[in-house]
Amino acid sequence: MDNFEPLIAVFSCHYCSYAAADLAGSSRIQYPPNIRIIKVPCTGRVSVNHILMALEDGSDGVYVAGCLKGTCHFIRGNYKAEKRVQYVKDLLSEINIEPERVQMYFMSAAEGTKFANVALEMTEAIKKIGHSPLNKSRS
Amino acid sequence: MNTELRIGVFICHCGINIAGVLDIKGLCEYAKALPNVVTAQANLFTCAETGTSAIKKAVKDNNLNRVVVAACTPRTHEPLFRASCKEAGINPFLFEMVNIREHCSWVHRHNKDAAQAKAGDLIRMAVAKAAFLEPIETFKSKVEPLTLVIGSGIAGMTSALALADQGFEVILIEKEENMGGLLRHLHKIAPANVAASELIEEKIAAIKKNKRIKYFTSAILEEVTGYVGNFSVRFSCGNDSYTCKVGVIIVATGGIPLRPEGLFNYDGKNVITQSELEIKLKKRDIEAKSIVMIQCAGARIPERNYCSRICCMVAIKNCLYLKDIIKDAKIFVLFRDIQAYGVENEALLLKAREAGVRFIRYRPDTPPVVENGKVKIYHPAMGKEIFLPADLVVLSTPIVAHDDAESISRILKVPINGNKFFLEAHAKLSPLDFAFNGIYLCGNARYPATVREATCQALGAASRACITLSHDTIERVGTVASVQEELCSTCFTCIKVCPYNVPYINERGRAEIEPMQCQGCGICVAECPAEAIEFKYISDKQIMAACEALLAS
Amino acid sequence: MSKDVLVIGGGIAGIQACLDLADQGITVYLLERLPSIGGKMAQLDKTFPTNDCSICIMGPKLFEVERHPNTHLLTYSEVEAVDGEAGNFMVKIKKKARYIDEDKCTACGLCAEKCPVIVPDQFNMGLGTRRAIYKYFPQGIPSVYTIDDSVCRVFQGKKCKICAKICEAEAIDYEQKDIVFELNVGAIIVATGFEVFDPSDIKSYGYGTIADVITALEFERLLNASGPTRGHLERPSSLNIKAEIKQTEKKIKKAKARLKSLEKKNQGSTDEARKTLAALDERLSGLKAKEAALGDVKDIAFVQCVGSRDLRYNAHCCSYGCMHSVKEAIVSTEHGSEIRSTIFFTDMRAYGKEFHEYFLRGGAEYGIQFVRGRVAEINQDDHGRPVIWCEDMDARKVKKLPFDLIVLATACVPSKGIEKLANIMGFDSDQSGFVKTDPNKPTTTSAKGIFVCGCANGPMDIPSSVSMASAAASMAAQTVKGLG
Amino acid sequence: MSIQGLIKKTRVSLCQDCGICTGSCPVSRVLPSFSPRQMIGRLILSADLDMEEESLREEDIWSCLTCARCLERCPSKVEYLEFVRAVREEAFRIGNKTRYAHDGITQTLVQMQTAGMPQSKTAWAREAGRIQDEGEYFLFVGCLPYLDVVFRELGVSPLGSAGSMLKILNRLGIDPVVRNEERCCGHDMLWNGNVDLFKELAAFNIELIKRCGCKKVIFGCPEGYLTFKTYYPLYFGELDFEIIHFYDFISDKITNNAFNLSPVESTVTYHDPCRLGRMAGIYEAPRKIIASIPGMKLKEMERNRESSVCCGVSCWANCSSYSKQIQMDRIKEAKATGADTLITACPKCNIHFTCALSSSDIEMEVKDLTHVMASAMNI
Repeated sequence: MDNFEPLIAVFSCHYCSYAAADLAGSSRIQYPPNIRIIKVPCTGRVSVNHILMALEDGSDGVYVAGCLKGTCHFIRGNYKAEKRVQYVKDLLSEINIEPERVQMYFMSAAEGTKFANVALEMTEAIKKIGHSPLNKSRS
Repeated sequence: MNTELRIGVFICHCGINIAGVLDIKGLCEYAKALPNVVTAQANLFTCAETGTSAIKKAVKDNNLNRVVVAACTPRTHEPLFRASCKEAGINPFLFEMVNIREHCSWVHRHNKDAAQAKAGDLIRMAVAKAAFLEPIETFKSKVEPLTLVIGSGIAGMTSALALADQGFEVILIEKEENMGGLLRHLHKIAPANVAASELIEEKIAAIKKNKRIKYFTSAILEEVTGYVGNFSVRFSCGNDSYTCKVGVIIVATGGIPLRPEGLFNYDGKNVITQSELEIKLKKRDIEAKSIVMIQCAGARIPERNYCSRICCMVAIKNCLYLKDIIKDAKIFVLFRDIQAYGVENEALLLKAREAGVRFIRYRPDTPPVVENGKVKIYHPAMGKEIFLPADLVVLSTPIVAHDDAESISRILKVPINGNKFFLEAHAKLSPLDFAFNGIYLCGNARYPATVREATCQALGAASRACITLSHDTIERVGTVASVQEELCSTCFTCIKVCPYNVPYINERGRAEIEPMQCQGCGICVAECPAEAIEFKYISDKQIMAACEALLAS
Repeated sequence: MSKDVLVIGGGIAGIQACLDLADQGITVYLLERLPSIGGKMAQLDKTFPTNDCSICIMGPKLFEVERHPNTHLLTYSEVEAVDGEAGNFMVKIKKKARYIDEDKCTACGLCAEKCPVIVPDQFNMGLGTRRAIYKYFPQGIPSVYTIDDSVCRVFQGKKCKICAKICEAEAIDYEQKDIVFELNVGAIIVATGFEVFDPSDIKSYGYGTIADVITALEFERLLNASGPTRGHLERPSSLNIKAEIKQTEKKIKKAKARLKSLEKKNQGSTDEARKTLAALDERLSGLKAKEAALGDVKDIAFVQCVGSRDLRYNAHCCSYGCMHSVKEAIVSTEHGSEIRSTIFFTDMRAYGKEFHEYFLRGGAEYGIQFVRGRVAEINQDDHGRPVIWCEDMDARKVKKLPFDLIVLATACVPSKGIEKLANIMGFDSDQSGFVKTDPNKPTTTSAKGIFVCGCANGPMDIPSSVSMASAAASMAAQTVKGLG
Repeated sequence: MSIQGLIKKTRVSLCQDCGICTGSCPVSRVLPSFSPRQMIGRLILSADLDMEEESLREEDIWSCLTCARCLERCPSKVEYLEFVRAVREEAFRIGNKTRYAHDGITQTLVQMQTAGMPQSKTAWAREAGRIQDEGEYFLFVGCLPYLDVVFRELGVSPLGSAGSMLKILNRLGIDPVVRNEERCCGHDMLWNGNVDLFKELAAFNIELIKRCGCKKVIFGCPEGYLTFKTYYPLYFGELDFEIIHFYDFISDKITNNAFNLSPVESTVTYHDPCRLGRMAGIYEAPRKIIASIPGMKLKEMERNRESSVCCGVSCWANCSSYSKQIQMDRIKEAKATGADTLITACPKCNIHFTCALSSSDIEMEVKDLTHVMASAMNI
């Protein structure tokens, strides 16, 4: 299914990864149009259930993008997020959904290029994995 | 909220930045069809005066109660549009912004169809989220125009005087019998070349006659509760106990030079510390003809692995004073790295070399050995061990934290680092603040500092404090977490996860979050197993709504 | 009399002083010579000892300055004259024309995309390029573009005006003039920062003649994700080759076209054209081979005390050089797993909070080599690689070591404008040319009501600058409150 | 003066112990045990511990080439050369002498010159051109006549250069004074620590030049020039005649091919002698002369001007395998420029490089600049 265009939800923190996305924009760095950003003050705000719901509601992949380790504006929100993402991955493998559909990334506000690369990387990865079995509307 | 939802969507061309890639008209049509959307219109530049007035007009005409703007990044423009909403008479937090420029038109230029679809999705998600937006009020809290300064060394006294000079009342507490701190024992201060005692007496006198400053010596801090603008402090002074309400607290508890027990045959007579040397210099009772100073005595070693910043300059300063007193004195300084940073320090180092002070480098693996009357040291140029004559050996020992640093950090709920120096909010940009609002830091309590640096930090801390003090009340936008007590199961999760130690168990045995202290990160909200913590700013409902809208239904 | 304060210099020190005062309810004017505030810190990639991304932690402060109700930004402006005394200064200020209506410009950047004039980018230390109409740096505040009239075609009397045609916000205004106006303030804070010493003065280090010998600040830009190489660590020499390749390819295109047209018209011999083409092709393949041969940057050297602690240039120590290099060495490991760094130093000045620990980590965790010995000279080997000669004082022998890239930790020298300011305002300077202060009142200059903070007062790291900025704010506040 | 006194006087006490001197030192690169920095460290320490005697036995004070390369770069502006010179003076007093090269021939010759006997070293001059006994210009020939004999087998001809110099001066209408009584300038003695002998020679020369009523003294040899310019005044105060170096003198006059030089098709490189370059600051005059010769292309060596390196031996002392290594490295560097000729501006550099080449198979010609100039003038 080459024409499969995955839908990917991104939980992005206000201080770093959202700013990185902005920089990617102002630098006109092109990346796949498959991601949909949901802005949060800090990735520490993103609960396990948010990630699960994003999948349940039809996205083929979800990733949480926080500040670089040690530089979280709220000191350790991104570490919390990392833990929860791992937790979700474990849950998914329990119910036999590819844990690779969920990822955690760290980037600084100055890394527009990295934001674009991550979007690309994730899109490619999900394309390989294929449709989410939860995605009712399509497939 | 049971009032009917009336959402207005405003889509920005941003010249051709957005319109060049996206079909704005199409987006408007699409938005109009979305649930609860009453009107959707396009603007050439929504951020321009024409744009914002268009929003206000639309709010009035359609009596909207939600506004969604699809344009550039909220990081730059949200404040502007929130303000417009406010002017239009709706709560600024009933506003949602969609970034279809940085996150869409600019990054998908070559894939217009997909970009168009994405923009539609983003707007749909925003509209869905908007339905669950809640008004957020800013609330005020009174500020006690009073400051508690802990410690009366050069830093503490400078802060206290600076605040008093700006018209604020200060309570200064000192645990010792006398004010003055470390400087009481020092000889002279370089490069100012003034007697430490003068400097101190001057300040003490100023404090004593200043009506705005109340000072307490032999005073021990016992308890601090509350938050910025409104701390309750209890301290004891001898047998009497005092309580007071203060708006801010400045930590200037200082540090103390390490006593080098068991190092380099330290005996306090022929082998002494720099501070002991300064006492001798004060009394001018030195006959020694050949003096050896040993740097990093007890510093930059595994058990105390930091550089104490000031010892090199203290040694160099004292070398010069020694040379003044004993013209033909032979002085050797055994060092690892000379920390003569900046302009003045490097100049002093040069001066010492001109004065004939000799600097010999040693490596930590071949440290000097003090024997009676001489010091054995491996001389790299000689390529062998040599003996330096030493009637007097002076050890440059590091400044270490006071024993009570830990207890003070517990009382104030502010952190200390591995070496028990207080830990600022941010190493680079908030060197004098604690993460905990309303408490500030300066002097040796933060890290070893010269008199000049300590004074500088003290003035800085005063300035930080003034920010709070110069307002009768502090405003706080309610983008904070709050506990719904009836749901709280007192599991302590929030208390454990909060990076700022804000939540506490109140008298009703339930968790409580002081809004004035909450930083609004939402970590506790996400962790609370009972979902007892409310976060109106970005509520679960909003996030779920956005997720549900990921796919067109 | 005035209760307002003027802060001169929009670097981190000036910004901090400005925000402290504004938050205390005092009206502040923040003046910056360049088109955008941010100063040197904005040019840094990361900061020691936390490795925080510099612009990430600074960005929010830039926004804050712009948004704060009590601050007035005067960018692209300079102080012409100052009269009066503490509590009542009259300051004459020249605001240079941007030829852009700041209120209309949306910083969309279309103008810069279409602008035909390409010049070296000052913010990227000349390593990248910008257009004649430009934004000083992506996160710059105010977020508006500026026309550099020293290069813009319109101001060279040539036809162009492309930017005016492209700009839908109609923000371009070639007729805009410099504005000179007066400001009444009660106190002034000087936060004009510092300049980086020009190492080409030191012939034996080959800066300017050996491409791959660069300054620490240039290296920051090479490391930076939004820098000229998008954070890909490249040698200037290979950048030069790449540029040459581009040019040659263009020439080849032209040559081919010419050949075609000659063949079409079949007038005169085409041999000449063929020859040139052949020559160009050869040149191209040569360049490509050269580029391939270079490979990735692996060995980096950091040379300390370049122009510092040196009575021939600057007697003083730059205070941050050692940590700066340790940081750059640590950060560069993120740009390539095989990158090895060597730092040549005399005294390792890791005297700040957590600095010594950071220095130790640099050695233990990131494998930085520390060689005690001041670099004597830098030559080139047969392959054009820069070579360092220096006495390794611990090994007690002279070493000759080749590297891919050599970074000079250049001295911190007073900013160019400071002498003029000193004359205008009447404050004294110290032996090194920095603003002199009262040893017992660290921010107080010899001119009453005028205070100083940050590197304008002498070399210092960021936390010291920030602390001092707050201190200066405190003194200025006392002055305008008339209680001081 | 006591070492302790010297340490203060020559700023040695300001040494930052940074090693930039050793890193720059041509000797340290071939003889790892030699380090100016460490030598200074030892001398200071022994002085501090009242072991001056011991420090004067220090071997390394003679290993230094006094080439001033470190001096250029010292961040503390330590007057290293002056220090070494003075220390050698003290060492010489207590009988710590250097190892003379060519079993001390030149030193002995110099010694002999102090005896009153007349010399006959002007014959060459009378052949080569016009000279006189008194006049405005004094042409200081220096040791060229002896060197011509001592190094004959090397095929160098110092006197040839002297002759060319005279001819060129004549061409400019100058008939200089050249005298039999002229003595060695004393340079080598000065740097060998034998200051008494140096003074004797200097006094004699000053007296002689006065006697001839000369107002200007021209030197072809950098050492003589430097010694007169810097060190005579140090011991005898201001001289009442002007000190001029030949190349400075003519480089002003070569504009628009005044000497109508005929083309010499060759690629050359130029070696800055320590005494002429770093110590006397004459870098451009020789280059200007080379540039003026049609067809001659100058290719600079990587280490030129301030960074130039010594020819490996100074004042006929301590010639060793290390000297040879320094010379070969320099010759290789010259070769690397693609030049076929290495031009020097000092008779000693000329001799040392020629000597080094004689035992190597590198194709490279060493020429004296005056000689090159003369042949371009077809004289």
